[in-house]
Amino acid sequence: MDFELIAEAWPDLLKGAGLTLQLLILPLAVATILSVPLAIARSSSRFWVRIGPAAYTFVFRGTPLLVQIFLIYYGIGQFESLRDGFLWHNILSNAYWCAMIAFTLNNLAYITELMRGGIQTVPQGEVEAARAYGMSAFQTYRLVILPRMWRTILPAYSNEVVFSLKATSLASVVTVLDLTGQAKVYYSQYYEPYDFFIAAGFLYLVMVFVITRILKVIEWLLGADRRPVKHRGETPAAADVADPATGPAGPA
Amino acid sequence: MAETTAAPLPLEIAGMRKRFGALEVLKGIDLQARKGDVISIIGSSGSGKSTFLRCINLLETPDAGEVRVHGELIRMRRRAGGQEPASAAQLRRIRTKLSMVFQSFNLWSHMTVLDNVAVPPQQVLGKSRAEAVKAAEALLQRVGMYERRHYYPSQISGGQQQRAAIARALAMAPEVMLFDEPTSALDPELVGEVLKVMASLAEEGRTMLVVTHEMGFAREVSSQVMFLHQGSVEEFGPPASVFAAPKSDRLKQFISRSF
Amino acid sequence: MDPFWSYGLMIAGGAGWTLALIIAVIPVGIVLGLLGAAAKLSSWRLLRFLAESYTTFIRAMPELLVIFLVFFGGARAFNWLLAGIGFPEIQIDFNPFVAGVIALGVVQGAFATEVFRAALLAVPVGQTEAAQACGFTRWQTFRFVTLPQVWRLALPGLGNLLQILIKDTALISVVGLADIMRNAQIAAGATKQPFTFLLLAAAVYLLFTTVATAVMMLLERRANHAWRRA
Amino acid sequence: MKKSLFGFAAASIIALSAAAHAAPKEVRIGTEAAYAPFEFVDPSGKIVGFEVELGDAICAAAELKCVWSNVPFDALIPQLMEKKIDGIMSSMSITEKRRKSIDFTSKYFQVPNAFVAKKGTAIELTKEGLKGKKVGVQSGTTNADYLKKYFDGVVEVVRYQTQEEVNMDLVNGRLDAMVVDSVIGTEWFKTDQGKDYALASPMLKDPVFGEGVGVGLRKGETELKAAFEKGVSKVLADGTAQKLSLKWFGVDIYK
Repeated sequence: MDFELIAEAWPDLLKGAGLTLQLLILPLAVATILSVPLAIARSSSRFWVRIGPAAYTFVFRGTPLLVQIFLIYYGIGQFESLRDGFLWHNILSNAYWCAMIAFTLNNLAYITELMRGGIQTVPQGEVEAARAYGMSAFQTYRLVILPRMWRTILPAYSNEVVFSLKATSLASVVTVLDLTGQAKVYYSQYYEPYDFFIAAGFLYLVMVFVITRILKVIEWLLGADRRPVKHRGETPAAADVADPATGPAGPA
Repeated sequence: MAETTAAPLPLEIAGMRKRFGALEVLKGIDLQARKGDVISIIGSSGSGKSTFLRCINLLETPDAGEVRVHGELIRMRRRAGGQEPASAAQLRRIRTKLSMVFQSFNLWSHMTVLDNVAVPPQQVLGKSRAEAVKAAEALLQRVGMYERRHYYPSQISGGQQQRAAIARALAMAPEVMLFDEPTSALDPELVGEVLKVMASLAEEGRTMLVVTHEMGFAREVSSQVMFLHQGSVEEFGPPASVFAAPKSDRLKQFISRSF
Repeated sequence: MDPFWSYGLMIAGGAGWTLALIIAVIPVGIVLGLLGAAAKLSSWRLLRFLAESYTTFIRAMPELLVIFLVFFGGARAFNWLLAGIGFPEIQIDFNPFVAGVIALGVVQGAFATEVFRAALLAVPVGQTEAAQACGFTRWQTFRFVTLPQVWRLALPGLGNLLQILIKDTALISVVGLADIMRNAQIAAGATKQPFTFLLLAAAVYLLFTTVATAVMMLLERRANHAWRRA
Repeated sequence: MKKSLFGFAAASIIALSAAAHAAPKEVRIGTEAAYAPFEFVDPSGKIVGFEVELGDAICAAAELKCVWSNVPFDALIPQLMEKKIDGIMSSMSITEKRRKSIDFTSKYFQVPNAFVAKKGTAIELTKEGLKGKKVGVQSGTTNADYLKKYFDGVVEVVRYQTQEEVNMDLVNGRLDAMVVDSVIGTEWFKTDQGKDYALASPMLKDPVFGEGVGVGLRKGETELKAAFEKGVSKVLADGTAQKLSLKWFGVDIYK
């Protein structure tokens, strides 16, 4: 490995890594938000409600992301009417935004299925309790189903984030100079395969490490309900220490 | 029993029917609960007693029948193959007056005991957080769960969970409390603590409907006992008469097996 | 011939390469996965460390980067390695296909390691103890008791990996394999109808993944035979 | 047991790939066949084009059996160095930079490069004239080197895997211009896709573009180089090259 070459490329690689993070975070955030209604529709008992999201996830999970990016970047150019429009001039003419759109649509399909699985594992009894206490459907989702779902899917969601990070490298194929794109540019100047690709790989490794750590912390914070009790460091007031068995004294 | 009072009854049920496929589970049941009544619903498994209870607050939709809570009829409308609640808003409002305690507790496992009790009044009845928490703490004290209020359901015993669930039901200040076999999922040594709480509620004059296998509770605490058999009311009356002088053979048989 | 049909045929021809790639990668991934799982569960610390590093690095690297490394740098590394162990005359031709098999095989192997490891751990200890009590040797225990159960437990995970593999093959087009994707790009460039031909490519991939799902379901049903009630 | 399994796996990989090395007389020529009309893939999947026919003629004259394989442009030199291919004929210009890694025969054609843009656009070859323009090039070409050398930080250089992708994006309106082989340009103007485009600058003259296109070879392979030199001079001398130029371009690029 030639460290002088790597040093030369390093600032550009870091710039690429910054772009990679943008390509990860924005699509992930948008897809996660949109996944909630889609997953709820996907788990509906009504055929006509669930068929749309089901078809969507089937197609987007069943085809390579590369095809999706190409369809959005080059494919849409086939429609000349579109090429004169507002959308084209402001968004679609830009490779960066095309990649963003492709990643969002792709993430949306995977996260929707993930959430559907999470929604299905929420115990029926807890949902029933929410209904029995007069909660509306919206309240039931907001207070019971979605928080439960999040706790269930977080480990799988972390995996999805890592997959998504790796998938951002495909942006390089449509001229975006993300981390992989920068490594490729330097490679085609110097024809040194190891230096740039391994340096880029190292940066990906660091990003994966940091992201999984952050998600682990979130998982831990949300997992309080499944951990055995530790002493909570509060001394109950004397009045509270009524013996739980005889506390609410009543005739038996 | 059919005594007329000026004030509307907390709960009135007339002609409730329910079938699952070919099986007719409820064959037209009537029930009137006066204020302070503690009605135990007993019967062998499959007699329809749990279904009856779940039909009252429409967790199951009955095929026919009327439910009135404090005189207000839950409006239903016809739909293909049965009926459905006509107004979701009305149903939600009435459900707040019929708090249910479940066999498997159904505490929300991602909330602390305190939140389980405080969140429904806050969200459904629109109370302020401070008010809801204060009320919840008092109720938890009442059921002996105050010092466990920051625990999560998975961290406490079944008996404690059920007592917390009862506090949750009380927090809605309900007109009638529905208990669906509240002790059946508990280890025998934990049954007592829950029954004790329920007995104290009865003492306070709460109106309660209790589906139960605990014959001791039915005999000593309840004011009325309803014996269901294959979806029909076989006998109804004060425990003294039902248990001491059962009229039907089936009830005699049931009692002999239960004690 | 109408260009739509001739280029359509070309994409269908590319499907042959895609299929060949899938079929060639599967055994590489499974063998690497079994070796990796064995290493992770071995009592030898060095082996555990190596397997751990392998899965950590590869699972964090974008597939595209692995493909670039193998395609652009694999031959040099391999030839150096072979010369080092005394076979300077062997030359490995890293054409896009071979590079694809190695790159995707290494990626699949890393994920398969986790699948097999979890499956091996999920076989109840009582089962092997029972086999040993019957006088089975360790190999017999592995062959007749552990392996059939690992297979059943690993199948759903392997099914997921197959889906990933099918979609990852499209990446090999970037280094020039004339697969579905590459031919679709050629057709797109030559005809001014990129949308049409890329959509066609998407449809072929969807067919592949759907058939793979069906096959895995069939295999799972067969593997679960003994666990179903008659 | 583990050892033998690994041995088996390693052996099968080698068997899978080492086979092609037996016959030495066969010469594997790498080309990037997305560069019509020099080299491209026809619908039947065959690699065809001016340079392919010329290359076949060169090989015939050199008494070599040439086999064409389609390799991404920026992978050609590494593949040659790693012996995956034995020669490059892919409109690759002879430049000082490339000479550091590989060897070349003398040139068998030379085509000047130029900017291409929508008809009626004139590109001023100054920093002011090009400021902020998006210019597409194929990755790893001398066109990319040219832009980097003179207009780094002035134009936005967008690098593509293939020339076809550059063409597509110019039509799609994502680019203001591209820098390309003038013949590629003029041939493309004849197609339906490129009919609204024209050369937008004078022919670019600069050392970065090199000394014309030659056969790229590994350093030190003197025998093979001599054979190719013979082939190149023969097709240039006997008029084959000019004939092919007329056939493919309608003009004689050797004039």
